[in-house]
Amino acid sequence: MSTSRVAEFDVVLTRYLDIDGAPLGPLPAFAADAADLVPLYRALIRTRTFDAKAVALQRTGRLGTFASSLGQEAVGVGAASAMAADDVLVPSFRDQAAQLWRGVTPVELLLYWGGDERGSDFAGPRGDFPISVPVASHVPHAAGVALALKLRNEARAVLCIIGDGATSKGDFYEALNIAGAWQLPLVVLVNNNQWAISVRREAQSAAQTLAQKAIAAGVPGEQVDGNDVITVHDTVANAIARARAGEGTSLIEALTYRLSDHTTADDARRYRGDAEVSLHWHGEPVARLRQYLVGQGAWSRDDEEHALADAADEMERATEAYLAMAPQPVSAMFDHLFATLPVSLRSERDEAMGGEAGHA
Amino acid sequence: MSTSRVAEFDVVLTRYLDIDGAPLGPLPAFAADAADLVPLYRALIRTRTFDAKAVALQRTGRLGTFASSLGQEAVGVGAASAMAADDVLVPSFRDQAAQLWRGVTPVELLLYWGGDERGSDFAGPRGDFPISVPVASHVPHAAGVALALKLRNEARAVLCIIGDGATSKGDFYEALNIAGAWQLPLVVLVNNNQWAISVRREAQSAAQTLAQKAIAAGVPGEQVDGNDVITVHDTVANAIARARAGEGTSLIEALTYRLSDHTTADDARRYRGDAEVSLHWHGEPVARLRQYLVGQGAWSRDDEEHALADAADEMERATEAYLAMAPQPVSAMFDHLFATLPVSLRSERDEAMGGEAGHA
Amino acid sequence: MRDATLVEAINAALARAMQEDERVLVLGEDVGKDGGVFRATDGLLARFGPARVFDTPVAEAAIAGMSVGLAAQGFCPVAEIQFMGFAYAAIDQLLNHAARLRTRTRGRLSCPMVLRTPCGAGVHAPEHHSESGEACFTNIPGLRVVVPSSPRRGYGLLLAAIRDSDPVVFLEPTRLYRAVREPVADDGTSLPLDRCITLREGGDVTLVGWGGVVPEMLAAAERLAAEGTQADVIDVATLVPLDAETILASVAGTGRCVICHEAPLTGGFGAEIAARLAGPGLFSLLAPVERVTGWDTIVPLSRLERHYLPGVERILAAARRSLRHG
Amino acid sequence: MRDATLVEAINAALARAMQEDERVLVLGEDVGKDGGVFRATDGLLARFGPARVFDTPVAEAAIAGMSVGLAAQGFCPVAEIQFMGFAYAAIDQLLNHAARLRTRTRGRLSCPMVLRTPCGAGVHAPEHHSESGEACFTNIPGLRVVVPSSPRRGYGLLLAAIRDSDPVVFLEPTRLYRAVREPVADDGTSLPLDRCITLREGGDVTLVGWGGVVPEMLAAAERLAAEGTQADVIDVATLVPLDAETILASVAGTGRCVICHEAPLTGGFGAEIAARLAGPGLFSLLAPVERVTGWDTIVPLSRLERHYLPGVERILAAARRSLRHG
Ligand SMILES: Cc1ncc(C[n+]2csc(CCOP(=O)(O)OP(=O)(O)O)c2C)c(N)n1
Ligand SMILES: Cc1ncc(C[n+]2csc(CCOP(=O)(O)OP(=O)(O)O)c2C)c(N)n1
Ligand SMILES: [Mg+2]
Ligand SMILES: [Mg+2]
Repeated sequence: MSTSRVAEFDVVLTRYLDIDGAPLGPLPAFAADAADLVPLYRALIRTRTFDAKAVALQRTGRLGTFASSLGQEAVGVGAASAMAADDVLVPSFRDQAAQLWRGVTPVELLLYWGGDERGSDFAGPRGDFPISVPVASHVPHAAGVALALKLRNEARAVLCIIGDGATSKGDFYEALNIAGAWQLPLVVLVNNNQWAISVRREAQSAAQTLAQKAIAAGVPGEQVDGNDVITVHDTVANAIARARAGEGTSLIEALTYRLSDHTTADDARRYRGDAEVSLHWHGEPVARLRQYLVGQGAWSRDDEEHALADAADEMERATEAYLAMAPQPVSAMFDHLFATLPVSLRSERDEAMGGEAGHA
Repeated sequence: MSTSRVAEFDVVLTRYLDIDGAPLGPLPAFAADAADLVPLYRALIRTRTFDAKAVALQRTGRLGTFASSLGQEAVGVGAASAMAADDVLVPSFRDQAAQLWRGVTPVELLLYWGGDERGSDFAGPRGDFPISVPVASHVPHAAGVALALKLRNEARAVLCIIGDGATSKGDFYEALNIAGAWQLPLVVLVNNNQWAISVRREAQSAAQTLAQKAIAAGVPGEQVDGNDVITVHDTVANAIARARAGEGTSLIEALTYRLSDHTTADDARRYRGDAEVSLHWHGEPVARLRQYLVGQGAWSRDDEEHALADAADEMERATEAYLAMAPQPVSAMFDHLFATLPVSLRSERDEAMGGEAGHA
Repeated sequence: MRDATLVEAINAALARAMQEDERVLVLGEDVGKDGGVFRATDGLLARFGPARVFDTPVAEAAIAGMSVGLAAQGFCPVAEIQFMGFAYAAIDQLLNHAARLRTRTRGRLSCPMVLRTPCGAGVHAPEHHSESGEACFTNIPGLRVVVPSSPRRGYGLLLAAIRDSDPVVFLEPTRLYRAVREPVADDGTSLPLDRCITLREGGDVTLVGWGGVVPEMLAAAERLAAEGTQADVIDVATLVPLDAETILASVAGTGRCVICHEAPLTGGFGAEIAARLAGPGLFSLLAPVERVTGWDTIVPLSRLERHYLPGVERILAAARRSLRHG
Repeated sequence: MRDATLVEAINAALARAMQEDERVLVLGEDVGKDGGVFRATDGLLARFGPARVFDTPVAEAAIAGMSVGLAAQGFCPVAEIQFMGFAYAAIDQLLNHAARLRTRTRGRLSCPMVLRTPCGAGVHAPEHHSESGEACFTNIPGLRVVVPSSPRRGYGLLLAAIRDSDPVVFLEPTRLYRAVREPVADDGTSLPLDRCITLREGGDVTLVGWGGVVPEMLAAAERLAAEGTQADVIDVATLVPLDAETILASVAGTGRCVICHEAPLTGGFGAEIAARLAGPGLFSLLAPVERVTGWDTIVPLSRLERHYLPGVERILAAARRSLRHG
C-alpha cells in the first residue's frame, strides 16, 4: 500500500483583547492610538441604542418583527469599518450594525422594519444590497456582485454577512465554491452567535469550526473573537485587502453570542436557560472595548454619558421622523414592479387605487 | 494578539496497485489470495462489455442517450463489492458497474435507458434507489435512507455515488452536513473522473482535493486511486464498517478518468484533446487488475478469452430479451402515479387509452 | 378536545397521527424544543421523543430530500418548512423526486410524505413571509396540494394527508392560525382529500376559494344574505386533485361564480376553476366568471398589506357585478 | 443570415445582443468551449472571450443567484440552465430575489437578467429532460415568461428578453430546436414582449397555445381547412404579461377556442386563458372552451412519450367537438 498526505489544513483563532478588554499583546497599527478607536466604540453604542429603540417600538405596536443584534455589535461595526465606501455590503437581517456604519440611516431601518419598502431605498450606500431575510440566499448575490467588480477590473470588494445557521444552506456552499474557483473579491463573514433560532451551533454541523467550511471551497478560512471589534476589523481589513489585490475569496467566522431573543417574535426561554445567557454577558463587545479605552485613558465616564445621550437623542429624532413619514400611495405596489408597467396591469392598478373593476 | 490553532486536518491518498498493476506493498486481507479477486475482475469486464453493448445499441437507434462508465468501472465494482446485500445503494446515472454487481440485470438497465420505467423496478436489490439523473439531488435521499436505518437501529449502511461536478451542488453539501451532524451511516463516494461534461475538475472548485469537502461537514474524507479496485473496495469497506458500527458518515474521493464521451449525446473532442485521453488509457482499471492477476498466476489468456466471451454472450442475450420485451400499456402512465388513482383522473386515463374525451 | 384554533388543531392532528402510527416522524427547523415558530409542533418532542421529532439544520432542500429517503424506507415524514417563502428551495425535490418516485419505479418505492408550511399574508409579517405560492405546486403531477381554512378542516385534512400513501403539500394560512376557535373532536376522523367542502348553500351565486380568503367569503355571504341574495360558499380545500364536480354542480344551480384566492391573479390556481367552468360548465354560466385575488404584484410589506389582500368588499362587488347579469 | 433553425436563431440573437451591448454576459454549464449541449452558445466564447462567456460549476441556484448580483451591478446576464428539469433549483432565487429586487428597493436596484432553458418532450430524451414547467413561473409577479415556437420568433423574442430591464424566464422547446429552418433576418429587430402572435386568421375556431404544440396547431389548422373550417392560430409567445386582448378578439370572432399546451392540464397556464374567456370573454363563447394538454401524469420515458404529447389528432378532435356546438 502507498499512502501519501496530499493536503494539510489548519484553522487559527485570533483575538487582540481578552474578555475583560486587556490587550493580549501589541495591537494592529490602526489601533495603536486608543483615541482612534473611539469612533468604533461610538458605533457600538449607536447600534445598541438603535436596537433597544426598535425593540421598544415593536413592543408598543409601532414596528414589525425585529431582529436585535444585542451582543454581536462588534461583528458588524468591525467589518463595515474595514470596508471602503465603494466596497459593497450584502447583509443579512441582523446586520444593522454594519448598515448603520455604512450610512443607512436609522429612519430608513425603521421604515423597513416598520413595513415600508422605502426603507431599502437607502440614500447612502446605493450599491449595497438590501438585507436578505431568506437565510444564505444572498451569498450568490454577493458572488455575482464580486464577479461584476472583477469583470470591470475594479479594485473593490464585497462583504457578505451570514449567520451560523446559514452555513447549513446549499446556497452558501455553492456561492463560496464558485467564488473560490473564480478567485472573486469576496469576503464571507459568519456571525456565529451560537444559535439559529432554537438550534444550537453544535446541532447545525459536526464541523468543529465554521471557518473550516472554507476548506471545501479551497479558500482561506479563519476564526476571530467576534466580540473584539479590533480583531474583527483587522481580520476583515486583511481579507478585503487580499480581495482588492486580486487574491480572491475568504471566509471569516466571528465567535459571538446572541444575547437577545432571535427576534421580537421569539421567546428564547423556551429553549435556553438564563444561566447560559448571563454567562455570555461577561465579555460582550461594548463593555470590552470600553474597558480597554478607559484603561488607556481614552474614554471617561463623562464621555460615556454624552455618547449615550447623543445616541438616545439620535434615535429619538429618528423615531419621530419615522412615525411622521407619510404613507406610500397604494399605487406603489405597481410602480416599481417593472421598469414600465405592462399594459395588462394598468386596470389592476386602477382597481387597486379604488376604481371598480370589470371581471378579471 | 493571541492566535491559536484550533483545528488541523489532512487528506490522505491511498493506492495498493501501481499504474501497471504492481503491488506497492502488502495487500489487504480480502485480497491476500489473488484468486479471490477474480470475481472483481470479471465484474469489471462485465461492466465494460455492457457499456460497449449499450453504446452500440444507441448508435443503431435501439437505445436512448446512454452514459458509459468506460475507465471508471473499478469505482462501482470496488464499492458495490464492499457492500452487504442489505445495505442500500443510491446511485447516479453512471453507476451501472455498482448496479450490475448489486443484482440489477442488464435487461433492466437496457429497459431503463431504452425509455421504459420498468427498468427501475429491479427484481434484485429492491431497496436500492433508481439512478438519479439530476446531479447531486440524490444525496439527501441517501441521508434520509441512512436516517431511517439509524432510527430503526439497524446495522446497515447507505452508499451514495456522485460525480466530481456534483460536489459543486448545494444538495451535496446540505446532505453531507446533516449526515455529519447526525452521524448517519452514510458513505458518499465521489467518482472524480476529472470532467463534468466539458468542465474540468479544476474549474469546478479551487479545493485541491474533493475529499477535503468532508472537512466542511466534520466527517472523515480521503482520496483513493479509483482505478485500483482493491483500494476502492478496501476503503469503502472500512467506511461502511464504520457506518454500520454507528461511527457515522464518510466521504471518499476516487480518482479516475472518463475515457468515453460524457454520454452518447456528447462529442468530447469539442473540448478535450485525444492526447489527454490516450495518456489516461495507461493505468485504466481493467488492464491494471489483469496485469496483477496475470503476474500472480491467477489469470491466463485463456481465462480472458472465456471471460470476454461469457460477458459478450450475456449481453447478447440481454439485448435480445430487451428488444423482445412487450411494451407497457398506455395506461401505465396513470397506473403508478398514486397508490389509488383519484377519481378526477379516470376520464383522462380513458381518453389516453383511446376513448374520445369531453372538453377538459 | 375543547375549542381549538387552527394551529392547535394542526398540533392535535400531528399528535394523533404520531400516536396511531409509529412510522410518522416530524422534522424541520425549530420543531423540537421550540415547538415550531407558530407552535404547531408544541409538546411533540416531549411526548414522542427525539427519535420521532427532530430539529434540522437550516437546509430546506435537504429537509425535503431526506423526507424522500425516509419515505422510501417506509416512514411517513411530516416536514415543516418554517414559512412558504423558504419552501421554493424544496420544489426541485418535490417535482423531480417525491412526486415521481412511485411512477418511476413502477411502485417499487413510494413517497408518503407531507410537507407542511404556513402561507399567506395578513399578519404583518416580515418580508418573504406573506406569499401564497400554491401555483408553484399545482401543476406537478403526482403531488396533492391541500389548504385548510378552519380548525376542524385543518385537523381532518392533515390527518388525511399524513395517512395518504403519496406526497402532499399542506399549506396553512398564517392569518387563520389563531383567528377563530371552534370545537374540534380529536377522534382521528379525517376528511377526504378529493372533495371540496360546501360551507353554505344558497343558490343565487357561488363563492369558491381556499385558505385565508374563506372567512372573507363567508362574511361576504352574510352581507349578501342581508341584501336578499343567497350564496353557495365552497372551500376548495384540496386544490389537487380538484373536485370540479362540486363546483360545477353549484354553478349549475347559481349560474354565477366568484373565485377567490390570495395569490396573484395571473397563473393562479383560480384560473383552473374558471377553466372548468369555461369548459364543462359553460352552459350553466349566466354571468362572466369573476376572480377576486391578490394583485399581480409582490405582496407589499405590512403598511400596504391591506391594499393587497382581497377582502369582503371586493368579493361583494364581484358578486354584485355577477348578479347584474341575466 | 440564411435559413436558420431555432437553435441557430437563438445563437444569432445571443451574438447580436452581445455585440450591441457589452453588458450582456452568457453563463451556464458547458456554454463555453462546448457551446452548450444543444449548441445554443456555439462560437460565443471564441468571439467574445472568457470575460463574457463562462462555464459555471454545476450549481443552478448559484447560477441564478449570481445573475441577480451581476444584474444589480448593471450587467445583463443571460444564464443557461441545461434542461428545465434542473431549473427548479433556481425558482427560489427568481421568486424571492430576481423578481422583486426592483420592487423591494423601490427601483434603487434592478435585475435585467434572462434565464434560458430548453423545455418540453418529444426528442426521446432521458428522464427529467422532457417536462414543461412553465406554471411554476407564471404566478410569480415581477417575472416575464416567454416561450418561442419558431426560429424567427426565437430570435426576436430572445433579443427583446435580453434588452428588457427586468427578469425574463425564456423557455426553448427542445423538439423545435432543429425541427424546421426558416429565413431569419439577423438585423437586431426584436419582437414585443407583451403580444401574442397571430399565425393564421380563419374566423371559425381559435387555436391558441405556445411552444412545442404550435406546429401541431398549425398542422391541425391545415387539416381543418381541408374540411372547410378556417382556424385562427395564435402563438401566445409571452405567457406573462399575457396579451389577453388578442385572444379575446379572436374568440369574439370565432366563438370557439381550443387551448393547447404540453404541460399537464390541471394548474397549467392554459387555465389562465380559459379563465379570461370565462370572464371578459364569456359572451363570445358559443362552445365550451377546450384544452388539449399533456395528461396530469409524469411525462413518461421515451417509449410512451408519444402517448403523452398532445398532437394534431387530439387538437382536431377538440376543434370538431367545439364546432358541433351552436
Ligand atoms: C432559507 C430560510 N429558511 C428559514 C428561515 C427562517 N429563519 C429565519 S432566521 C433563522 C435562523 C438563522 O440562524 P443564523 O443563520 O444563525 O442567523 P441568526 O438568526 O442567528 O443571526 C431561520 C431558520 C429563513 N429566514 N430563511
Ligand atoms: C442538477 C443538474 N444540473 C445539470 C445536469 C446536466 N448534467 C448532466 S451530467 C452533468 C455533469 C456531471 O458531472 P459529474 O458530476 O462530474 O458526473 P459525470 O458525468 O462526470 O459522471 C451535467 C451538468 C443535471 N443532470 N443535473
Ligand atoms: Mg445564529
Ligand atoms: Mg465527472
